[in-house]
Amino acid sequence: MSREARIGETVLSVEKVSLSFGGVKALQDVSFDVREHEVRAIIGPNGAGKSSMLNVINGVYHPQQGTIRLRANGAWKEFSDMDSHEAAALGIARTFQNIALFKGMTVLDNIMTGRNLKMRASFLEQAIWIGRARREELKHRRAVEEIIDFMEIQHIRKTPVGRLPYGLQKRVELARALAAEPRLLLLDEPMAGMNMEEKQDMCRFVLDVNDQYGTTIVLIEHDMGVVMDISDRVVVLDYGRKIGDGTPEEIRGNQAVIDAYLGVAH
Amino acid sequence: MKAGIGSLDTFPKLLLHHARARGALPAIREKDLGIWQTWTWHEFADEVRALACGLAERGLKRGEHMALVGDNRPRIYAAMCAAQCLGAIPVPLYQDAAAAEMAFPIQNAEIAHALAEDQEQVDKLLEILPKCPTLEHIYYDDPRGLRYYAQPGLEAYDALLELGRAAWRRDPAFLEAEIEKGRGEDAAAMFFTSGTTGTPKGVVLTHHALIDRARAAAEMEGLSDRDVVLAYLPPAWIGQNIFSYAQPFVTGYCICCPESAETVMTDMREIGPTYYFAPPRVLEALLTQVSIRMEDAGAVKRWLYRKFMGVARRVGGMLLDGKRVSALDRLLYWLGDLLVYGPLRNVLGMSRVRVAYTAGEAIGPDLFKFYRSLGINLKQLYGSTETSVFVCVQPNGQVKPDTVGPAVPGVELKFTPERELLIRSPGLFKEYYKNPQATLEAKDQEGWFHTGDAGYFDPDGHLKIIDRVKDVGQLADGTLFAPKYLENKLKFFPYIQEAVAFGQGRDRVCAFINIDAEAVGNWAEKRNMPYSGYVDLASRDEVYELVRECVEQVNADLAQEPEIANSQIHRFLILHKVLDADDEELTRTRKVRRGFVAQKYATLVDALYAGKQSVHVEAQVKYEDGRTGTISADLRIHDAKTFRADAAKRAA
Amino acid sequence: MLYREAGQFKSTYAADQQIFPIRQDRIAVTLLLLVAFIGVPLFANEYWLSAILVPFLIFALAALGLNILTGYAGQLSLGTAAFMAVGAFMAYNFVLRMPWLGVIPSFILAGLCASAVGIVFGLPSLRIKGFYLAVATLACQFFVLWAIQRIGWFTNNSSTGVITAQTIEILGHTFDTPQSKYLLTLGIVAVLALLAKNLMRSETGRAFMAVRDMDVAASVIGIPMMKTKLLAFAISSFYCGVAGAMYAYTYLGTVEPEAFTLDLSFRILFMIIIGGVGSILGSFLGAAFITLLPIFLNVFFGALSHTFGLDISHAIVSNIELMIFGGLIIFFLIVEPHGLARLWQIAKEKLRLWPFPH
Amino acid sequence: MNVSFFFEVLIGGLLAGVMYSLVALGFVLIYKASGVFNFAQGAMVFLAALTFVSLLERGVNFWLALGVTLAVMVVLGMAIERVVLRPLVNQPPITLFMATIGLTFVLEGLSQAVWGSQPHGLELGIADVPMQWLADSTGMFISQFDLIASGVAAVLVAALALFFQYTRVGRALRAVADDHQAALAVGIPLKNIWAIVWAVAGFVALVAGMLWGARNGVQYALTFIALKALPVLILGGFESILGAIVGGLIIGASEKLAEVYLGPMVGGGIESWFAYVIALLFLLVRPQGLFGEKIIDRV
Repeated sequence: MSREARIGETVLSVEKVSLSFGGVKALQDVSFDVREHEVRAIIGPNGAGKSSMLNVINGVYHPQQGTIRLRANGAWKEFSDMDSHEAAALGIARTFQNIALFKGMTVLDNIMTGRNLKMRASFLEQAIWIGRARREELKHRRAVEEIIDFMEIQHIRKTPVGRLPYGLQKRVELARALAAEPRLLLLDEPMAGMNMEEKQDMCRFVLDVNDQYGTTIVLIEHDMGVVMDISDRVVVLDYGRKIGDGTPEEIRGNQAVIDAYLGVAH
Repeated sequence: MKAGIGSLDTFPKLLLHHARARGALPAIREKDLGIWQTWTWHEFADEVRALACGLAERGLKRGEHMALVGDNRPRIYAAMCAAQCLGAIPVPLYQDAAAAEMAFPIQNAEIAHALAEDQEQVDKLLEILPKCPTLEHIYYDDPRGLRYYAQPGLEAYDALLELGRAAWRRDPAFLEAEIEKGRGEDAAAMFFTSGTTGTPKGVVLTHHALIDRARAAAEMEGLSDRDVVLAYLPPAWIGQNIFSYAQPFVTGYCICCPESAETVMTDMREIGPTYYFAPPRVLEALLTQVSIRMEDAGAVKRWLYRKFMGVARRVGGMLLDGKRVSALDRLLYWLGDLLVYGPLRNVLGMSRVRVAYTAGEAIGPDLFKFYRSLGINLKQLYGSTETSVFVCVQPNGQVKPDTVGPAVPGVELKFTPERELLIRSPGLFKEYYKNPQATLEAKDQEGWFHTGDAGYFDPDGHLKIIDRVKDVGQLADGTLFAPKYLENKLKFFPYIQEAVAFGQGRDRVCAFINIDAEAVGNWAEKRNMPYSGYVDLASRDEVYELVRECVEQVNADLAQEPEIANSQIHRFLILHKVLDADDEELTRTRKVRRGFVAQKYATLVDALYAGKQSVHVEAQVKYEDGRTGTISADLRIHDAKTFRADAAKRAA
Repeated sequence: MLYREAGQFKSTYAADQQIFPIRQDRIAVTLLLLVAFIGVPLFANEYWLSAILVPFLIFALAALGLNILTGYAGQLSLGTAAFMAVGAFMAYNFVLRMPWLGVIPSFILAGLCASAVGIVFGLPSLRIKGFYLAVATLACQFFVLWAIQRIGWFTNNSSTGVITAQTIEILGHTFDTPQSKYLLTLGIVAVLALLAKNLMRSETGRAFMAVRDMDVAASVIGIPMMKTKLLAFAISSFYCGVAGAMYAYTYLGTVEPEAFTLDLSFRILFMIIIGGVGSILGSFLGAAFITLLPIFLNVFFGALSHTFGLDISHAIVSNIELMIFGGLIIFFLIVEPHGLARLWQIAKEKLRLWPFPH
Repeated sequence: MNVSFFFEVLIGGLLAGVMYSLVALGFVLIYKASGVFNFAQGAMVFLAALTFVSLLERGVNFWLALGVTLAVMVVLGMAIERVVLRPLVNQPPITLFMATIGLTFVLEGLSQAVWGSQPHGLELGIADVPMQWLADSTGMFISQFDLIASGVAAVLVAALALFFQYTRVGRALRAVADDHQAALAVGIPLKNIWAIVWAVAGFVALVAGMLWGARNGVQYALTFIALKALPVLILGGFESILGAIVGGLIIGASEKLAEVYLGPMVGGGIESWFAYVIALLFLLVRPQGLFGEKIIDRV
């Protein structure tokens, strides 16, 4: 079965979302949808509201208007105001533009935190370290090791993340998000600040995640080459408004998008 | 001598024997998913059975060949045995070989079944598929990235295993019978020798040959099922295969596969093998690393290291050989063991090593002594693919740096008048596959194998190898010229990674040098010398000066040896690129292909002898990703001081 | 150098995740425990047991409690002494009013009371961070002490506010000698330290550290902020509460509310800064350091005044002690913010790689 | 309820509040300029008062003693900047906070090691007696000392406000408070600024120490007035001078009222914590304080 054939129904739909901070309008009336198993890119000039959009989807920001609908376990859930850890419980995971790893912990522990929602043992059981707590810890360690293997970071599993170079930290952060086995993965500039080789590696990882786990991916990226290569459909934002939506080919030919990019001096 | 190997005369029979006799002991471990995943002999046998049945279902038949392409993985070894169960002959291929290099063995052996480790290897096999019409089945271990491959005949190892399990449940007797049909005289495996010239040859080894030699050596060293070996060299090389397949199957010891090439050091430390094998280049790289890391240490540690390594050099080897040493020296060595040698063995992962071998090429005496002085029982070994490795081994207590020891029981040795070594042994190969001409040239009517190595016995009956017979030559004045001998002497300096000496039929000796980028880089940093890379480093005056000192030291040594005192190196240059197997300048086992290099860099050789001060070069290089590029540079040529060979003159 | 790890490999996750994965560490810890449980009671004199080792263990437990909250969960608290006070006075009341309960259950209940207080005063942590929170915990310090002083019930209406701890009796055995009190303290501290270690290496501990290191990211991967922070306050206060109970029962015998002033809170904060923030070992190292330093200074100045005939008053010594404490805090924060525990860790790393430098 | 008694308590509270504000001001100054929550402010007050009173007792002239003490505080401020703050630059605020706790101990130990730990009385020539004319006319007993002290505090606050508004150093200070990086970029010498701020804070500490010392005696307990100022800061926000003043007034007034009207019901002595509880309750409603700005976590 080819990759395209796996793309399914809509799983996330953003409807007329507006968000502002004390008068500054970050998003205005933005709507788009994401289909199962697809790689959906959000692009736009700096300050276009891309990160805000991700923050709205996973509950870090609460939009003043509009709703987000997410299909989870066959049923639609509609929400406009929820906490980020509720979003996590619904199967949304993400990475951050500025790496948000837990600096004082090892790679292994960082990724293990990604599985916190799957742990059931109470803290008392954990303190005594018997029965369920111990079993869970070992079981999830194995699951995490699979991800470590997948992301090819075996050699650093016990290194504190603070000591790692930037490119590896990005990888660890993706691994942590994957550990939650999300159905929807939000990536905020996963390739920012990387050299060519690291970018290629990261592209491969993103596509592999999409292939192997069937994860639906929404990503923000500046590198147009990367966006055109790996995304199925692209949303273009400018000044908080949606100015384009379609396949990479369609976006390439979209006059509004071309103007937006030529209009700013980046 | 035709020593019987008993009723357990094939590897599959040995496997079943271990599964019965020591089923619960570990057979093979692999660092995977963060821990050492362990297969007991029982589990390993189960895996092999299922896999064999699966292969049979897919049509692998007695006498056919099966290719194995991958790093040291339990499943590669399981497949090796599974093929043998069916009477098929496994052909391990070098996992780092380019796709084109894999075509020949597959065509040559008309291979229909291949097991590839991962996507990388599958891609290579698919690339040569048009040239290899016989290849019908490609099995892969790691499914990553292969999801959308639509190639017919491509199948996951796990699927094959499932198929096999079902077949085994249906008819367990089939496999029993197949295994019983196996005979010691059957071919057990075929190893393609890289060959310094010409096309590779498939060396066919029988179960009998491999088992007999593996057992002879194991008995000599007292190996048991408690021993542990780290399998970190290519499994396609007999030097690895004998230690990670033949010997564990004979003795029942456990082999361990590292997580990846980058983690070998750490994995070795974790496992702490008791039985260790390393070619000199690995030992050399380790020593270079030790030296570099020690240079970064604080003054106290450096002083301790210098002091106690001095003690070790003086008495360490003697203590290991059980010779008499003064009480004071014993005390000093004990202190050194506490402070330096013990910790050093520990960080190198060699704390538990009982027996360590080195072979494959000559080892620098200082390098050899370094490990022995640390208390590691490093010994030399002589053998080749054609001899199932074990020809000569140094017995404990009779270890010398410049010989390879007496013959292992069962082996007969003699020399031709041209000093070529001939071998007769139960471990000799059956034939070169589909190459009766070559077989006949190598193995004569009386069963003597012509090694092509030149050497002699020393007074104690230990074999000493100088060089290849065809490489041992003469200078214009008729004195002996043994290039490899010179090169090895040069390569012992940490700053010199590779050297190529010329002099055949010439009036004097000149050499190419490859500096060791890491060691020299470190040296440069210590002197606050900024540099941009190998090429820059290789052209620095300071570096030339450094290398000149090394060369002159070698010359001083050579002046002491009457026979080759005339081989002192008069001129040298530092090559602008690192000699590389990908450019065919080295063999896959990293031996210099001298003829090829001489031809490729003929202008440089001419410049050396023409007395020029510099020469311009432009060279094609192949990068790792397959692209090619050009380097151009002006190479300078320097003269080195030579020494009067008083002894030589007197002898003459 | 002394670590010879070659050949110590793990073939199961259980082995890989044990508390002391290195064999040499396991041996050392076993020896240490043997000495602590058998050697020390046999050979140490009364002064060492009652005046040094018992308070050291109790402070270590309190420091451990604070470390869970501050070092692991990243919530700075200046109210440690208040939680100890709750533990001490509630243990007294449980033993007094429900004598059938037994001492150990009383200690546990006292610890739970401290937890409850901790949760109440931890509530602000949901809205505020950093030193705003630190100041908020001062409210706990003042309020709790005030309540214990003013509400007669806590002190059984003792006119001076002083309570005298009852004799400890467990399963018919009376703990009234220095040795037995030491062993009881050691036993409780050892068990609680083990539980804390387990907790910190499992999901709860990781959640704490995640909240400490980057709370937004923690929330995004599904860690509930409220539960995690309040749990940290509860567990931390429990430890401090039990430490407080032992402070009254196995160390002082008679206590008054004034024993639990802000000064004590600071003292325990200093232990974790010097010992090592976010380290269980650090809690012990810090407690040992802060307990031993005054003793060392007294001996030192005693010797000084003796040799030079100087008259160094006690007031001067105690002021110098203050300055040294303060100075050390600044020194550690500047030079080694992770304290003695990190120094030990670095030393251990060196020993493991010896003779290589890195 | 007696209305005039109520006002008497309220005004007394407000005047006490001004004194709190004075201490809180020291915190705000330093926080604004260097982002450090200086827990040692109380110890500085103690040190200043103790130095001043000890000099007086040794017969030094009032103004000379004042001058010497001020000089000591300035030198101390610069030393702290050099020895404690500079090495900790770029560390998380909580680390700096803990460092100032350490500093508290050093200063307390230092002052007592030098001057001894016995309490001193300080006589500024203002009697702490009710103002008779006010008592006669309104029936309220308001302390003359409190009123004068408040007046001094008010003058000080006004002077500082002018200093910030109209001097070059003052403007530089505000720039630093707004954005360290930007201030550095336009060439404001950050380190000098910090030293000045610490010196000014030392001066404020001296005034507070004199007033509080005159009222309660110069003794170790003086260090605790810092603890009084903390709820004021929570209420008013760490960054706002206005907040420190308003917060001080609110805390002072409500504390006194509670002590008088609520205290008897729960057994008295609630002064020690009541201010904190008010501050905490307030925080639950407005985590950023009275005049603080809402902080949005950028992710």
